[in-house]
Amino acid sequence: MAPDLSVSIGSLTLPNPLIAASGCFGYGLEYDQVVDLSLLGGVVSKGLFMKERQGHPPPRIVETPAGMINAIGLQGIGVHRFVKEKLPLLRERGARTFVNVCGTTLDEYVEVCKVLSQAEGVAAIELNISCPNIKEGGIQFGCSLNGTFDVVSAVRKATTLPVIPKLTPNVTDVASFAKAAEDAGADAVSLVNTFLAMAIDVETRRPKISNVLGGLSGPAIRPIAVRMVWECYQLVKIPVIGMGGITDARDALEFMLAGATAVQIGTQNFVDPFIWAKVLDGLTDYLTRHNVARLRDLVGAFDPTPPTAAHA
Amino acid sequence: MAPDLSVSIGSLTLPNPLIAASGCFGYGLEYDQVVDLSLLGGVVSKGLFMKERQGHPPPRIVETPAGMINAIGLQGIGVHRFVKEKLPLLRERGARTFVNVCGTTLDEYVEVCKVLSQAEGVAAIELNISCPNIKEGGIQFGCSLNGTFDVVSAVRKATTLPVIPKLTPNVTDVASFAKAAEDAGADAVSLVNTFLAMAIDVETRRPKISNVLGGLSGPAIRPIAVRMVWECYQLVKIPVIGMGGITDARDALEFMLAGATAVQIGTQNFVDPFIWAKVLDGLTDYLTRHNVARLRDLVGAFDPTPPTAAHA
Amino acid sequence: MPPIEIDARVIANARLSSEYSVLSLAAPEVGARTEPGQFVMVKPAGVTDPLLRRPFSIFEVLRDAQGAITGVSILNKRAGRSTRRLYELEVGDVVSCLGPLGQPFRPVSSPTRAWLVAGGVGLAPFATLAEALAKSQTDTTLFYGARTGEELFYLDFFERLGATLVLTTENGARGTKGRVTLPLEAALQALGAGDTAMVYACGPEPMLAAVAKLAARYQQPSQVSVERVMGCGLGGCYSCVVPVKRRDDLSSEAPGAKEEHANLVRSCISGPVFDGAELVWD
Amino acid sequence: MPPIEIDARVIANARLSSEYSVLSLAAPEVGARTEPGQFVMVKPAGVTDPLLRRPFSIFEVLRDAQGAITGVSILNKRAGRSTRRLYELEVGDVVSCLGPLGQPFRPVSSPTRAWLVAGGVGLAPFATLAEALAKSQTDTTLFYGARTGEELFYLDFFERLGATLVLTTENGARGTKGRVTLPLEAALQALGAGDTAMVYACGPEPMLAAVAKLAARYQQPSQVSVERVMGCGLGGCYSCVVPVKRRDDLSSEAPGAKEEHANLVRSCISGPVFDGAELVWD
Ligand SMILES: Cc1cc2nc3c(=O)[nH]c(=O)nc-3n(C[C@H](O)[C@H](O)[C@H](O)COP(=O)(O)OP(=O)(O)OC[C@H]3O[C@@H](n4cnc5c(N)ncnc54)[C@H](O)[C@@H]3O)c2cc1C
Ligand SMILES: Cc1cc2nc3c(=O)[nH]c(=O)nc-3n(C[C@H](O)[C@H](O)[C@H](O)COP(=O)(O)OP(=O)(O)OC[C@H]3O[C@@H](n4cnc5c(N)ncnc54)[C@H](O)[C@@H]3O)c2cc1C
Ligand SMILES: Cc1cc2nc3c(=O)[nH]c(=O)nc-3n(C[C@H](O)[C@H](O)[C@H](O)COP(=O)(O)O)c2cc1C
Ligand SMILES: Cc1cc2nc3c(=O)[nH]c(=O)nc-3n(C[C@H](O)[C@H](O)[C@H](O)COP(=O)(O)O)c2cc1C
Ligand code: FES
Ligand code: FES
Repeated sequence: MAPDLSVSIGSLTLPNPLIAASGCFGYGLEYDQVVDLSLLGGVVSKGLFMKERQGHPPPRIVETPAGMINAIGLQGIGVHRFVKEKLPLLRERGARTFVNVCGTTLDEYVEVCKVLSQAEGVAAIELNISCPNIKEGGIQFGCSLNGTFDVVSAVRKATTLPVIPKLTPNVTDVASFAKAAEDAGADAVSLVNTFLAMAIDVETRRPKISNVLGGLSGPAIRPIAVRMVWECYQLVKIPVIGMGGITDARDALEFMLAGATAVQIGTQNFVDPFIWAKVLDGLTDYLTRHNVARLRDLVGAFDPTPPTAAHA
Repeated sequence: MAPDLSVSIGSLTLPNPLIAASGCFGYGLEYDQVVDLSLLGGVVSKGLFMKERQGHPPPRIVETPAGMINAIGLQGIGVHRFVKEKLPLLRERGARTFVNVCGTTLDEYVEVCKVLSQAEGVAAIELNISCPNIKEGGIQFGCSLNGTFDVVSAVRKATTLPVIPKLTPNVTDVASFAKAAEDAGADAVSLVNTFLAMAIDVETRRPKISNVLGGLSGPAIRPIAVRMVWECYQLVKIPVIGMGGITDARDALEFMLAGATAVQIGTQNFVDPFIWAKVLDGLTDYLTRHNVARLRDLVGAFDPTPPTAAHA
Repeated sequence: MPPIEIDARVIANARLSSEYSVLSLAAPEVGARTEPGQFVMVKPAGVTDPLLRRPFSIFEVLRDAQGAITGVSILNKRAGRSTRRLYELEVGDVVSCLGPLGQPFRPVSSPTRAWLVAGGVGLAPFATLAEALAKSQTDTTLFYGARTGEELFYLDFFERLGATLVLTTENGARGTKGRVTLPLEAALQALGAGDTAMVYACGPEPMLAAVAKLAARYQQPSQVSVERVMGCGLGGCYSCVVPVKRRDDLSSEAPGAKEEHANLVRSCISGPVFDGAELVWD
Repeated sequence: MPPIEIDARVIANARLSSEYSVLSLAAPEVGARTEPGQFVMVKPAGVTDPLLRRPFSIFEVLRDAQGAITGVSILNKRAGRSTRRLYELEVGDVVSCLGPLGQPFRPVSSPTRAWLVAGGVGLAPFATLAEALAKSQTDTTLFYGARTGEELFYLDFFERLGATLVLTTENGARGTKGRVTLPLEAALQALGAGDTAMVYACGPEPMLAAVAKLAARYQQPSQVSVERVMGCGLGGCYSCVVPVKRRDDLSSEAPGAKEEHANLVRSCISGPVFDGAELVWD
C-alpha cells in the first residue's frame, strides 16, 4: 500500500506536506503549465496588502553562496484584485490556497483578513510579520513579542480562517515568538522568513541590489532554519510549518523530523520548477524503505542521541 | 609604489588586515610549516579558559551547503599552558597574537585576562562572549546587553591590553551589542561568531554532530555577516573586525567596504591553508587597479547608491 | 505550449574568442518549440554553485543533415561565474535547460522592412529571427556593432540569409567607427516617405533606449529585447521587472499607483521582447 | 617536511566496481614525500560544493617505466557526496590535493612478522606499507576481509610482493566466511612462543577495536589507522579527535581532567596511525 503522505494543520488536511512558499510561486497560476496545482499540499500567494504595490526598483535579487538575497519589496496586486482575478482560477485548479497577508498597520492586517474571510477558496491565512524588505509594519510586529501577540490576536478575532503567523529568524529567541503567537490564538506558525543580508559589488563599491538590504534564502540558511523549527516544536503545541533551503525529499524530511508538520519550498522552485513531483516521489520512497505507513508519524521523530564518532 | 595594507586597531598597528580566526588555526603553530606567521596581520588563538577542557565528543563537524557546523566545545589547554608552551614560540615567529578568552563566569574572564596581561607577547584580547557551543557562560553574556556591558567593563578594568569583544550574530540587533561594548570601554568589536544551527541524518533520525547544536560558518553566512558589520560600523566609533565566510580578497574587501577595519578568515583556512598569500596578493592587485594608496581608506567606503537595473 | 526541462548534453562549444562561445545543446524538444527572441534558463547540471539558472537567448535552432531539429545553441559571453563555467564546458558535459520561455519577436513581412540592431552579444536572438524573415523574403538589414572587428561574429550566416550587413566597431577596425546608432539614424533619415521599417533591437540597455527613441523620433515601430537579472524565468519571483507605460500587469484604476514610479512588469513573461514605445527609459 | 598543495590532474580513474575506484593523480611532489600510512586531503578543484576537502589514505605511489615518481593514487569508496564526485571524475579533471599528512606506520623488520589486517576500503594504506616491508624482506601476511568476493581488490599486487594472503568474505564467496578477525585470532593462537607479529590494522572502527584487543590479548603489538571526520588535516580545527590513554596533547597534571572522559587527541597530526594499545575503545 502506498504510504499516507497527508498531514493536518488544525482543521485543515493536506494531501501532502509540500507547500509553495510565498513570493516564490507568483500567485500560483504562473506555474499552471508546469505543475498540477492540486497535487501540491498547498500554495502560498505572494504577500498582499490592501492596495497594490510597486515594490522596489530592480535589481532585486543577487545570488550568494548556496543562496540568494531578494528585495522584491512586496510588489503585488492587492487583496481585492487577488480575490477577483486569481482566487477563482486557483479554486478551479483545485489548489489549496494560503494567502500571505501583509500590513503597514495592525488595522491593515485586520482589514485584509476580513476581505479574505468573505472570499471563497482561501484555505488559510499566513500572516507575514517577518518580511525584512519593507520599512513600515511587517517586521516591526515580527521583532516584538507584544507586536506579534497583538497582531495575531486582532486577526484571530477578525476571521475564522486558520491563522498562521510567519516568523522572522532575525531574532534572538524565535521560539518565544512562536509561543506569543500560540498564546494569541494562532492555529500554527510558519518559519523561517529570510535573513536580513547584504552584498556589495567591490568593483563599484555599490550594493548589488537596489534596496541595499534584502532577505537571504536558499540552502545556505537551512541548518539555521532547522534549528529554529526544532526550538519552536519543543516549546509550542500548535503545528509548525518549516522552510528554508529545502531542495529535495531529504531536506523536507529533516524539517519534519525536527518538528515541522508541513514544509514550504521557495528558492528551489526557481532552480527547478519541476521539483514537486521529485520530492513527493522521494518522500514515498523514504517511507517505503523505512516501512513507515504515515508520514505524519515522523513529525518531531528526531532522536537527539549522539551518533557514533566513527563514520565507517 | 606598493599600496599600504596596514591598518590600526586602537594602539595596535597591523601590517595588513588579515587575521586568522579563533578555533580555525589551532594555536597558530600548527600552521608554522605552511605559512609564515609574521606575514599575517594577526593570529587569534583557540578559545581559552583558565583550565584545560576536553570539548565535546566527536563527531564535531558536519558540512552543509556552502558552510559547516561545528561543535568542538572549546577543547583547549587552558591559559597557563598557553602562556608557557605556545606564546614564546608564537613570539619567536613574529606572530601578532590575539588571545580568544572564554569564561563560564564573569570572574573567570577577568582571571584569564589578568594572566594574559602578565604574559609577554599578547597583542590583544578577543573576548569570546559568543560561542554557541557551551552551555555555561559565554553566549549568556553575549545575548544580553547588560551581560555584555558587565563583562567588558570588568575586563577593561583588569587589563591594559586592547579588549575586543566578539559578538554573536544570534541576536535581533547586533549593533546594540557593539554599542554596549563600546560604552563599556572596548577598543574594538569583532563579529560574527557562528550561527546556531543543526543538521539531522534522516536515515538514522539522529543528529549529525554529537552536541546536536553547533555553529554555522563559511560562505553561506557571509551576506548576513556583511550586513551586521555594516550595522555596527554605522552605530559605533570603535573599529569593527569583520568575518564570516571570507574566501578571497574580494570577500575581504566587501567586509572592509562595509566598515571592517580588519577581517578574520576561519573556515576557508581549512579549505585552503595557503589562502593567506593569495588574499594579500588580491588586495594589492585591487588597490593597484583602483589606484588606492592606502587600504585603510576603503574602510566603510561602501556607497549605498542603488546600482542600475540593467546589468549589461 | 509549456516549457520543457531537459538535461541536455553539450554537442559542441565553439570558442569564438577568449570571451565568446557558441554552446550547442542536444535539446530537440526545446528547439522544436522555439520562436525567434525566446530564451532558455540554463545551468550546468548537477551543480549547486551557481545555484540559480541564467537566461540566454536561443541563438540557433540546430538541425541535422536531414533538417530534423537536434537542439539549440546559445551565444555565451563571459560576464561572471555562470557564463565562465558555460564557456569552459566540454562536449559531453550536461546542461540543465528550461525553455523556451518568454514572448518572441513578432516578425514583419514585406513591404515593411526588418532592421535588426544588435550590440555585442545582443546578436543572439537575431539568428532565428533573420531565418524567419528570410523565409518570408522580408527585406532585412542587420546593424551590428561590436567593440572590435574580431567581435563581429556569424557575418557569413546572415549574409547567406540575404541580409544586408551594416557594421560598426568602437575602434573603427571594421565597418563604421562608433556606435551602431549612427548608421541606424542615417538609415532612418534616408527612409522614403510611406516606407516602414520595424526596428528590432537587442544589446546593452543604453543602446536599447537610444534605438527606441530614434525609432520613435522617425515614427517607426520598434521591438526591443531587454535583459534583466532573472531568478526563475517563469513569473514566479518578480526579480526581472521593467518599467512600462501601459499597465498590463497592474490595473490602471489602481489607487495610489500613479504617485509611484512607472508600472513594473515581469520581463520574463511579458517580455523579454517589448514594444520600444511601451517601455519607460530613464 | 611540510605538506604540498597541488592542483593535480587525474591520470586515470579505474572503476573496480560500482562503488570502488582507484583515482590516480599527477602529484609527483606528494608521491616523493609519502610514507606508508599517510594521507592526503582532496577535493575536486575549483568546486565550492563540497566545500571541505576529504581525507584519503595514499594508496599507491605511482612511478613511470623508469621508476621516477609521477604521482599518487587513492582507493576511493563511494560513501557520500565527495566520494561520489571523485568516483565520477574523468581523466584530465583536476583535483586539489594537500599532503602527505599525518603520522605513518612504523615498519618492522625480521624477525618480527608484519600482519596487515584490512577491512574493505581499509586496504588503502597497506599497498605502500607492503612495498616497504617487501623491500626489507619482512615476512608479511595480509588478512583481508570484504563483503563479497568481488570486493577483494589488488590481490595480485600483494602476491607479487610476496605477501601471504588470508582472505575472508561476509558471504563466504571467497576465502573464509565471516570476519577477518577469525583467521587473525587463529594465527595469533598459532604464533610460536617468542615469535612476534606487528599487527597493522585499517578498516571500520569496530574491526579496529577487535583487532587491537586481540593483539593485546596475545601480547602482540599493534598499529591501527583510524578514520575520523576531518575538517582540515593540519591540526587547526580539532574535529578529528580520538580518545587515547596516554596524554600527549594535554599534560597529565591537568587539574580536573581526570574526571572527564579520555584524553582527546587530533588524529590528523597525532595519527591517523596509533599504537592500538594507546587508544580507548568503548
Ligand atoms: C532574456 C535574456 C537573454 C539573455 N541572452 C544572453 C545571451 O544570449 N548571451 C549572453 O551571453 N548573455 C545573455 N543574457 C545575459 C546573461 O543572462 C548574463 O550575462 C548572465 O546571467 C550572467 O551570469 P554570470 O553568473 O556569468 O554573472 P554574475 O556573476 O551573476 O553577474 C555578472 C553580471 O550579469 C548579470 N546577471 C546575473 N544574474 C543574471 C540573471 N539571472 N539574469 C540576467 N542577468 C544576470 C549581473 O547583473 C551582473 O551584471 C541574457 C539575459 C536575459 C535576461
Ligand atoms: C585518515 C583517513 C583516511 C581515509 N582513507 C580513505 C580511503 O583511502 N578511501 C576511502 O574511500 N575513504 C577513506 N577515508 C574515509 C573518507 O574520508 C570518507 O569516506 C569521506 O570523507 C566521505 O566523504 P563524502 O562527502 O563522500 O561523504 P559525506 O556525505 O560527507 O559523509 C558520508 C560519511 O563519510 C563520513 N565523513 C564525512 N566527511 C568526512 C571527513 N572529512 N573525514 C572523514 N570522514 C568523513 C561521514 O561521517 C559519513 O559517515 C579516510 C578517512 C580518514 C580520516
Ligand atoms: C524572491 C522571494 C520573494 C519572497 N516573498 C515573500 C513574501 O511575499 N512573503 C513572505 O512571507 N515570504 C516571502 N519570501 C520568503 C519565502 O517565502 C521563504 O520564507 C524563504 O525564501 C525561505 O525559504 P527558501 O529557502 O525555500 O526560499 C520570499 C522569498 C524570495 C526568495
Ligand atoms: C571549527 C571552528 C572552531 C571555532 N572555534 C572558535 C573559538 O574557539 N572561539 C571563537 O571565538 N570562535 C570560534 N569559531 C568561530 C570563528 O572564529 C568565526 O567567528 C566563524 O567561523 C566565522 O568565520 P568563517 O566563516 O570565516 O569561519 C570557530 C569556528 C570553527 C569553524
Ligand atoms: S525571472 Fe522570476 S519573475 Fe521574471
Ligand atoms: S582535521 Fe582539523 S584538527 Fe584534525
